[in-house]
Amino acid sequence: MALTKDQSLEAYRLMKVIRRFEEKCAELYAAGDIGGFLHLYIGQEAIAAAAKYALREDDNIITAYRDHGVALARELPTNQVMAEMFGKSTGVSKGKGGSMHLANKSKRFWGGWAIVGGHLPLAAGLALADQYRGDDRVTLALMGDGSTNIGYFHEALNMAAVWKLPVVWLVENNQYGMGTAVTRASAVSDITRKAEAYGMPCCMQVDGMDLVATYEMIKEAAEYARSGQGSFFLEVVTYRYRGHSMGDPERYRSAHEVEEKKADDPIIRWAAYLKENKIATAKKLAALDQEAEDEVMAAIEFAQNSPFPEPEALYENVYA
Amino acid sequence: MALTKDQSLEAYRLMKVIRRFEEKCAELYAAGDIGGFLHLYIGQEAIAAAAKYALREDDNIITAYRDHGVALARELPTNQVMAEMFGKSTGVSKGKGGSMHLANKSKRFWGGWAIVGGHLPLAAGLALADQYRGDDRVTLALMGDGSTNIGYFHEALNMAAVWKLPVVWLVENNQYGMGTAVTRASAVSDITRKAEAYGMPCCMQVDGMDLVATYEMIKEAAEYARSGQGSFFLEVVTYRYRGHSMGDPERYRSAHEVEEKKADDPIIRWAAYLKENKIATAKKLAALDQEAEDEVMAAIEFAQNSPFPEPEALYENVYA
Amino acid sequence: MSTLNSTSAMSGETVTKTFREAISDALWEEMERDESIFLMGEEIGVWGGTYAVTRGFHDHFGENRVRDTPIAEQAIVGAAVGAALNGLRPVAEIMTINFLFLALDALINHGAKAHYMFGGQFTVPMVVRTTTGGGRQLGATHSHSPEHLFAHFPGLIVSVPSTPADAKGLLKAAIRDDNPVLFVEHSTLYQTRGQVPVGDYVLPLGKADVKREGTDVTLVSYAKMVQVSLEAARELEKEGISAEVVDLRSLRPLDTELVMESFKKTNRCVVVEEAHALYGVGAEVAARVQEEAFDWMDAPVKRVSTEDVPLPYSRDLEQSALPDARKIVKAVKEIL
Amino acid sequence: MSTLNSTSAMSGETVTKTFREAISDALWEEMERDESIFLMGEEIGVWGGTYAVTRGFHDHFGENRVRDTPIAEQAIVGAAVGAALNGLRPVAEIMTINFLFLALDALINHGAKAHYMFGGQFTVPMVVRTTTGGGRQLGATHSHSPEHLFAHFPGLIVSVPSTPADAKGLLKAAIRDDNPVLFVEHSTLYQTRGQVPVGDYVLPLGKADVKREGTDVTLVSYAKMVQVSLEAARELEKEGISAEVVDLRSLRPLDTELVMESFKKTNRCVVVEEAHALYGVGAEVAARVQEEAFDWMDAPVKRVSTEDVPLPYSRDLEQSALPDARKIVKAVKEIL
Ligand SMILES: Cc1ncc(C[n+]2csc(CCOP(=O)(O)OP(=O)(O)O)c2C)c(N)n1
Ligand SMILES: Cc1ncc(C[n+]2csc(CCOP(=O)(O)OP(=O)(O)O)c2C)c(N)n1
Ligand SMILES: [Mg+2]
Ligand SMILES: [Mg+2]
Repeated sequence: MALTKDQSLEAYRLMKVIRRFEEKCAELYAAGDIGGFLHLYIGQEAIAAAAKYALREDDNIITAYRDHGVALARELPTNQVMAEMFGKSTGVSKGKGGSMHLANKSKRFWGGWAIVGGHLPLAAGLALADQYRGDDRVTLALMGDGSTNIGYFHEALNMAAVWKLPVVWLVENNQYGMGTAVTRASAVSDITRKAEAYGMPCCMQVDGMDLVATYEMIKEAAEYARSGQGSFFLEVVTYRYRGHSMGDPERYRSAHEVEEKKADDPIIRWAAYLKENKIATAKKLAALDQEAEDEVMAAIEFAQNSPFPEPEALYENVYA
Repeated sequence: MALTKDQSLEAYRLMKVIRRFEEKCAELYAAGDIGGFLHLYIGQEAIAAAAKYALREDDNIITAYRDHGVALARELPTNQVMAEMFGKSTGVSKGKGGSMHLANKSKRFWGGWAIVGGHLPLAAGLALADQYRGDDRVTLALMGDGSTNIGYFHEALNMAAVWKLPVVWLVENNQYGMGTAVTRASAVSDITRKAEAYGMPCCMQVDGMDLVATYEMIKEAAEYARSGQGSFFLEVVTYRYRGHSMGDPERYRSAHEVEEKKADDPIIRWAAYLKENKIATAKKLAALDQEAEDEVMAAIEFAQNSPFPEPEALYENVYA
Repeated sequence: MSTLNSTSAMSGETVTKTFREAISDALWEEMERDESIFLMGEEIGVWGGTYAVTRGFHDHFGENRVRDTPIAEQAIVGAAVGAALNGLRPVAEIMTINFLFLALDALINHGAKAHYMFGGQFTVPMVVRTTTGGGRQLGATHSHSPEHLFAHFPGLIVSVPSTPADAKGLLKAAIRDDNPVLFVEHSTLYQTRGQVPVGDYVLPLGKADVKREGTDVTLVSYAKMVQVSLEAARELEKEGISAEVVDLRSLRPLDTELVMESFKKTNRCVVVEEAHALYGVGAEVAARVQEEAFDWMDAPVKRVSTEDVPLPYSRDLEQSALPDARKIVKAVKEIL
Repeated sequence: MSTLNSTSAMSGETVTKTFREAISDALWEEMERDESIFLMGEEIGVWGGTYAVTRGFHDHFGENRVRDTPIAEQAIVGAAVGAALNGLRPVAEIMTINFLFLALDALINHGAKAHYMFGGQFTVPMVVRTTTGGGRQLGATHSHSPEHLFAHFPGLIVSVPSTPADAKGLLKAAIRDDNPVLFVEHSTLYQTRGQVPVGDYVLPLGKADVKREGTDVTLVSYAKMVQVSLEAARELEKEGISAEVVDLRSLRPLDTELVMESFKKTNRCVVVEEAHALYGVGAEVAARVQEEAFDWMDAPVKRVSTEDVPLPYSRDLEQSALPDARKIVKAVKEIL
């Protein structure tokens, strides 16, 4: 079940790309190059990275608006993802979707959806299509803790359970839905108790700052789902270091709390692990850091040099 | 906790009134005097009767479209309830609501609602108002098994749990939502498992054909809710002997199944109990039967002799 | 005239069918033709559909292709969107359009936006079938006719047939279309009969149709109100007034070409709709007429709509709120 | 002119406020006045409201009266209905009108029907506040302006203010009204400023208002589009064209009296709306004008609406889809 050496290094590089990508996005947002809502994944990178290695390439992934990390982990070209942030015609969604609506059909990354919980029935439907045809694919549905309080979540999970749909439901519990702490919004703070209502096997409180632990659980869950037994439910505990989106006054938590959590940074932890286990030297990591930096900077350049959509694009793709 | 002798006899009479009321309604529907959708409660009467005695008169009750039994148990005048069935201006809702929309504000019976699950957030709101003011009322929210699969149910229960709202959530599990057996629609057939997601105390599989058992559980639940500890969840197992509504082809169950269940008729059981425990003689019961019959026949006469709403009534009560 | 619009009325052979049978046939034939089509919805399987449209389907096509769902409208529509994204052609049934209020977000923000929002890479070849209409004493929450609400949104197609033949031809087209289609069946039309082309009969989506020719006034309507308009036209004929009846057949795209053609001939128009008037189809048609045929207007376009009140249970009260032939005749006379 | 419609602009004293402050003041003052008023919604408490309207409320009024909710739009609106039935006056906030798609059923089938359906015995004195509008690159699902959809239904009141003063006066009226009111705040108006009467300023719900007088053309609009129309009117003035601007202020009841009064003077009308055109406010106003002022029509009523496409993210593309002063000027010239 363990990650290979190559994967381990790749995972480091990937997390770094995601981190730098988003740090840059925050700057570009302030500069006015990126607009709309921008939700950063900073702190949660290990989950997207773990999913990458735990799933088959042809498995489905779908997530909410906090989607940059997942998109990059799914190998959507960094250039095109950045171009989408700029609203350029070279973006993954031709500039029509923006930060919240990244997707790539050929990579079976089904988006990037901005209505809380709305993508969960879609996940059930994606899995239904595979089950219907007899394809042994699994669908990974990522969601936030806050989304487990909305009707969509329950209707989707119940349907998936009744029909034994091959979905891995993964709650990225970053402990807040916007400014509302889990305990203030959800009757149960142990979110896996919600899976009980659907008789779903589950794993509670996976440490989402730990790449390997998360990887192993997703892998196990995916195997279960792939075996035809139905859905599996995972609660992965993580933390977002930045505000909910740009312009969050963050009145709901203390700077101290955030600082404390930063001690647990999944990328720092992974770097330490790689060094401890002699998988990488500090030099190697620095080289990967530089690669990540270069990739992101190149993506920004690509995005900047790309054209905005032509005015006629407004009327394209309304109907198929 | 037991019912007094008077209550026991009254409960018998009440159940008989409900039963005869609805048997008559079925005939009147066939004759064209009653229109729209008509959902009979036949088989489930013990639950409404139990609720009557388990609650205080000023507690709130709200239910779905299968509401005749609850209305009569709540002492809405039989005449006016029947008049509503006829769409007469003397009906509890002035003929505007019909069978599915019985209500009486002064008796704190808040309806009669026809969208599955839609009344459950209303129940939360009713309870919230009491809690807000410091009134020690409890709200009883009745619902069908099928409604526990819809988003409304989950959103309402979660909200109620987070805010410790004084609601008794009572699922009348009559084993089908229209033609779909619980096991085909719900991931868990033990519906109380759904309360687990809300950390709510619950009682599973109360025998809804047993008036006393049901009464005791509702009473206990109401006391819990009234004490300020929050909501309580009850699953009461029952059976509807008639189709879902008029014109149900009943392809989803066998006549044999229905016959078997009829052996468990809550009214017959209650009659036997009354006789066994020497609370009533056969003669007394026959007299109560006759009273029930008379009450229902008088109600039909009242309804028949009542006027339809004036044409102008169409435009009244659109706005307060 | 509707066969003129047909793209594939093969042999020209027709047979008498009810509206229900026509829809049922279209579903059945399409499912036989294409394995990627499946049905999902409440009570469509074992029960056979609450309006008996899918009776026999569960036995014939089996559990995988005819799926009884929990009562969960959001998940029904949302899962249909997901299945459509991933290559199937779901036909989801929402028992009545009243319950589709619960799935407005799933249908519009997920179904109708997916193609555009992701730059054209996704398609959502899904049909949501539902029933509409009042007049059955079902009360205020169960008697809406709000199809134009859904039709407000680009990305969706909204089909509102009035005859068995159109129902068959349009449903087949809806199923074959790569866009999400809301297909609305009026519950009091199911028993109506008409000649229906046999076999593979497909109509273009989004084309209006003249259901009756006339010279003095144009009645514009859709779904059941077409039948009521035809009834009014027969009444008017007795009084020597010749009414042309235009059936919109689709609320999105909204094809006003035939309306204008007719209007330029009759110079007078009454729109008949079962919805309330405010922000409805009558409003849109009136707006279009004065935009596109201003110089042909001999009188204002009139609207006959459901009264601006929730629908009551009591029979006569409810009936009095709905459009009927008498009201249409009266409206016509007011502008003649 | 709006103060003419005021029922209680006490002293006449006014002060400059932003639209946000005006709303915040109205809420605050009403809550101080009546203990049965409470707020509930996502992020209205600790966060202070995502648009900062309720900043400071949680501290001042406490947890019981300022309730942060789970993300559960159906329950928020439904619980507000229940609390209103049972004697409170809830003001529920739905973060944006896009999320109100999820609560269409709760709002209409429960909130707006309860009074009628039970024969008048219940009242639902509830306000649902929400924000609307596009133009902020939020993408197709987050940029709707669909307030007319809700306004289709009898039983509901839909208020759509365009200025700080109106926002204050109408919100107070909404809170005091015994009917459910959908109160729609345009998110790009929050920063705008205007003179607002001090203290207890209450406007009647459902009355339009002339925001600028003119003689050559009537611009009819609501919410933010009133400001855009005023901008267009200033442009037109430079070219010697005098535009009157009528602010509907309410989409239900829809008061067309002032529109007709104005139209009978100008004989020309352009409706400006941020929604798509199909089955929208422009359609309704155009229909009313030709119904009620046919003989005064010198030209067709024109509509300036958002293009018939989902709103894209890319800035210029999105902007090009929305109505602006230039488009209004162009439309006016087409009918002059
Ligand atoms: C139905 C709906 N309601 C409200 C919102 C506004 N909103 C966007 S993100 C968010 C919080 C979601 O929290 P969570 O699910 O925990 O995800 P996280 O942002 O923490 O990743 C809210 C309330 C929305 N997009 N959709
Ligand atoms: C949202 C919604 N979907 C569908 C329906 C149609 N419908 C009415 S009753 C019913 C079954 C409900 O079953 P259950 O909750 O078990 O209650 P029961 O009828 O058994 O009392 C359905 C599907 C509805 N009224 N509302
Ligand atoms: Mg979260
Ligand atoms: Mg049931």
